[in-house]
Amino acid sequence: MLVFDHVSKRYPNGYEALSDVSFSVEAGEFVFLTGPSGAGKSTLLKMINGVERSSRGQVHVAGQNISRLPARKIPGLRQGIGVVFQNHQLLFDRRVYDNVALPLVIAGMKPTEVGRRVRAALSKVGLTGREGDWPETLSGGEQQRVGIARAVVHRPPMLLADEPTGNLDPDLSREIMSLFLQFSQLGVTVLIATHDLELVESMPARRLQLQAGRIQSP
Amino acid sequence: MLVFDHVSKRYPNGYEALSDVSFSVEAGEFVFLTGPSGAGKSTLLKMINGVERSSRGQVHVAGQNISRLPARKIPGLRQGIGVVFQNHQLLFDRRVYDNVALPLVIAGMKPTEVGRRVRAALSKVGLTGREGDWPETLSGGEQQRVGIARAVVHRPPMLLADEPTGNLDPDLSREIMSLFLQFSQLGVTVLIATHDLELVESMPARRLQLQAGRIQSP
Amino acid sequence: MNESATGSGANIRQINRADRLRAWSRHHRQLFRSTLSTLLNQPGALLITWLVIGIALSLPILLSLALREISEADTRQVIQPAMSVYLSVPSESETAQALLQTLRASSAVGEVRLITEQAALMEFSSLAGFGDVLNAFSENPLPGIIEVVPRERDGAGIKLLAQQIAGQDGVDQVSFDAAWLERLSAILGILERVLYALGVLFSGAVILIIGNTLRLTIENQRGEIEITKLFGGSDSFVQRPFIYRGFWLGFGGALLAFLIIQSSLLYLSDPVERLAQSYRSNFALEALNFGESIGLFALGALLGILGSWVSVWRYLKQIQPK
Amino acid sequence: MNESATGSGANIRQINRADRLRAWSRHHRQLFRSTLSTLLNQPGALLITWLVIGIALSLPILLSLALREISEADTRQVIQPAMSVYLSVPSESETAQALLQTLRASSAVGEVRLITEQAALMEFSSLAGFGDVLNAFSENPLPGIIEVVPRERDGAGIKLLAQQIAGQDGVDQVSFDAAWLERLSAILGILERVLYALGVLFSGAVILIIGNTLRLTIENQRGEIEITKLFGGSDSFVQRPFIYRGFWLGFGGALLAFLIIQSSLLYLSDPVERLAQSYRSNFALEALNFGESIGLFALGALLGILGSWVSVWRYLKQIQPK
Ligand SMILES: Nc1ncnc2c1ncn2[C@@H]1O[C@H](COP(=O)(O)OP(=O)(O)OP(=O)(O)O)[C@@H](O)[C@H]1O
Ligand SMILES: Nc1ncnc2c1ncn2[C@@H]1O[C@H](COP(=O)(O)OP(=O)(O)OP(=O)(O)O)[C@@H](O)[C@H]1O
Ligand SMILES: [Mg+2]
Ligand SMILES: [Mg+2]
Repeated sequence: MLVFDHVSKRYPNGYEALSDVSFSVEAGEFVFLTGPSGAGKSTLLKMINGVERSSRGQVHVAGQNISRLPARKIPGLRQGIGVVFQNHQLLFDRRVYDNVALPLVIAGMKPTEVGRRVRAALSKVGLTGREGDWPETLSGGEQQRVGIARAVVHRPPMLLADEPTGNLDPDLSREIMSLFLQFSQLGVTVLIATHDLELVESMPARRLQLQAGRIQSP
Repeated sequence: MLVFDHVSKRYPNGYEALSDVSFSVEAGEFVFLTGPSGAGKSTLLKMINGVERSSRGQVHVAGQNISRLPARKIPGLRQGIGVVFQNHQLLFDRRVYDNVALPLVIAGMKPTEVGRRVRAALSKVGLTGREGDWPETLSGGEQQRVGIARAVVHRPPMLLADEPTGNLDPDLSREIMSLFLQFSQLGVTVLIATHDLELVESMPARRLQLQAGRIQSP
Repeated sequence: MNESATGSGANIRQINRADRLRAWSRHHRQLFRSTLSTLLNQPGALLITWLVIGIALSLPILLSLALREISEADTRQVIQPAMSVYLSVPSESETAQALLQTLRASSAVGEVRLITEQAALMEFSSLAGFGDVLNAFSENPLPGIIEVVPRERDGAGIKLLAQQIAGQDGVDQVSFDAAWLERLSAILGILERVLYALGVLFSGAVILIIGNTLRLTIENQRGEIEITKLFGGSDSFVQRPFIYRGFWLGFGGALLAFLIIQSSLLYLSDPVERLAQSYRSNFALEALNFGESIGLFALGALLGILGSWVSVWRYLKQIQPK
Repeated sequence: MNESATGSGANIRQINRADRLRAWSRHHRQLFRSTLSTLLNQPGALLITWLVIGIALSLPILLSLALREISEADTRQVIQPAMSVYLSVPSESETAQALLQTLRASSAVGEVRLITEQAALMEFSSLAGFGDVLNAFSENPLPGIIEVVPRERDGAGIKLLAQQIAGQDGVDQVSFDAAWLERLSAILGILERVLYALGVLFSGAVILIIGNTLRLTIENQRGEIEITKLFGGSDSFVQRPFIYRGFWLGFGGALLAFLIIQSSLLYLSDPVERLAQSYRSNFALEALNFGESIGLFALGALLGILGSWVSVWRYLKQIQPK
């Protein structure tokens, strides 16, 4: 499902954020990505959905070579990937409903179907009945959960999450993680970058550890 | 230094985020604010620097009644409070240096003095030599540390931090927390909202626990 | 995942072409309304933008309306001078009558009016200070005159016509105010140049204003664009709302231009009527007719779409999720 | 903390008034340069804004220049008609000479020219078709004429003057083209109205455009404003960079207006010269002089500051940190 083949990433300013990274992930696998601040976790995730391109090496997603994908095929790739990104908050000029509905609107889904799905996704993250609220009126943790609902609402075959529980208390974090685990049991490939080592250790999942842009021996 | 006197906060949509909260903090004290997502931690912090106003009850900061402070005195109040806010990131169209220098520029400090202070603050959060970078080129944790440097650069008598280590790994989190602790030993009043219970328990500090807008018995 | 990665745009679950088309047209219908209501959320800002576009659109149109009136009404009725053809033969003679026929039949000639010797005498005596002079004559010393209004408005063309007429039998002399004609065509030339320059300036201004407004709007929506792209919105999907926004800005601007034009005409109608009265003409500034109004709205909408298209295309490419 | 909470603005460490003033003026000096360089970071966008403001500023100025030329050159030299004062006494008589003196001394009269009986005869004979008529007289039947150019330009004032002159000794009759005068004042009235309306529209447009651009800029800078306020920036501190931005936008717009005006004058000079030749006048469109150019720049800068002040004041209050 996902293959990194000797991938390096050098940013325009010359900094090498990833050096010779190789690994592969099967469909339906659940993988944690850990490492200290600045290790390259976010960079690695961004290379999977084409936000960043590799400087050397190849990234394959579902058999496609992302490193060579023409720009017009990027939208199609991204429609199959749900993302929770570290810096990517909600649209503050749209209600919670419209924020969560975005991937479905992009997919051109019928309005009635959209409503059903949005409500289902919100209830999964414990925000039933909040679809009419403005994001501004939500607490930090609630906003983060809306972001998670948006990432899973269109049931993508792959899910990337960057620090999805940074603003959540331990109990909620565990709930959200087990939600992700359920997804992977339904066949969704899940990759999660996190600092919460306690949580990582308590989950039955594979762990990729990054250190200064390199995969540590497992 | 800080007194909450039967404070309640009802948001315009009718939701009561804080109910009858009373406590006081001495100058130089170090206090953790904990509680589940949506408990009202951020709301409480926002009432200290006048971002939100109480619906009932009084908030006193350094002898001033914030709940009655006229709008033109708010800037003066805020200049004495360093903040790390949950949603408040950096200015992405300014370099790290200018981001950190902001409180000093507002205070009208001389450029030479500004440079010295900014570099000192950045070195304290482990980002020596990064002042010329654009925030975009920093990792999530690095950005968060720039925010922390900005909050302490003008050595305010009070420091409010909302989830300051949500994007940091455990080691870095501990370092930052001990930095805050040093500040309080120098007489700075420090209030930190966090979910990291493990860290809270490992620190010699008072703990205020919120639950659905009420202070729990200690 | 394989099948969803093949197309581009809104195709995650649609394998069916009809479904995709339905989703596409649903998006368009929905945007048509939602972009307007988004704009209306900031009524003050919207009104200002509309006003600016309206002013820019209305001015060249007002000027061209004025020019149309001038060239239709004034030059025909007042400014365009008649030639005076002095006859060498009595106006009742056959030669004079034949000349009259020829002139009436000529395509270069608009109106023809005969002033007989008697009529000329009466006109002349009524001129101040010459009444006594003519009383001294026992016989009428004045010749008959044919007044000819040429169709041609160009100075050179009229001169040519005058020469042709002067060559005819029974014509003594042809006189007309050549200097006035030259002046008129010079004035019209300036007006035309000014109008042309204004048209270029203002069309440019409208496109610039709309483009600029949309560029700033796009920068404001940077977050929205980034997130939409992050979830697989294609360039055209992201661009669509801005095109509709441009449409509404241009269309509303045209509406305000319409109001500005009609009220300006009202405001000017008073002095223009006074002017018309002094010419003993009853022309008045005419408001935009139905077809012209439709044209104005279409122009506004078109410029809006164009402006947004240009600026969006430039900026959308630059905005990529980070 | 007590001392820092007393003042408002940039006062955390300054207890000293002189220090505070120094910091204030440092901020101003620094903003003067930094706002321009920020604007120059987006040269395309800046140029477009400048162009739009430049166009809006240049048009009323061009129109008023045109009107100035018209009222100075044309009406004086060409359009303004002379009155013809027909004498009842010989032009050599003492009465006539006394009349001439009176008219020359009158403040209501501009130029005075005597046409003797002989000169009148020669002029009259040169009129087409009347040469033969006068040969029939043994004696000159024409009276002497004094041509009087009134200082007054208003139709009613000229009528009054005519009546006064008609009452003098030795005057038979006074004639002048009243209809033409009425027309002229009607046309000038329309031009004045148009100019007035355009002036209002365009000054409004400049303020609107600058205000609108700045409003969108402010919305773009919402994050910056929120964070600055969060760290204790006072309203005036936050507003300052926008005022400077407005200044630069208006000033640059005036610069472009200057270029547009000078090149338009060049573009129009050709047909205007042709027109002037037809009037046998040597007037030409005059470029802006030094003082006027300075005035234009000042106007642009002022409008820019005004526009930013208005829009910033409205929006800054709304933006509060959340
Ligand atoms: N666009 C960029 N240009 C230059 N350098 C960059 C850019 N983005 C990231 N970097 C650098 O690459 C390194 C890795 O960044 P990355 O965001 O992948 O770290 P991370 O593992 O996600 O860290 P964190 O846990 O703090 O989010 C960092 O040192 C960062 O400064
Ligand atoms: N502006 C607002 N209008 C209405 N309700 C609000 C507003 N801000 C916050 N709330 C509500 O008040 C409650 C408390 O919010 P607050 O941000 O204080 O929580 P928190 O303890 O900081 O949570 P977290 O740990 O998730 O950040 C939440 O349920 C939130 O939905
Ligand atoms: Mg990261
Ligand atoms: Mg919070």
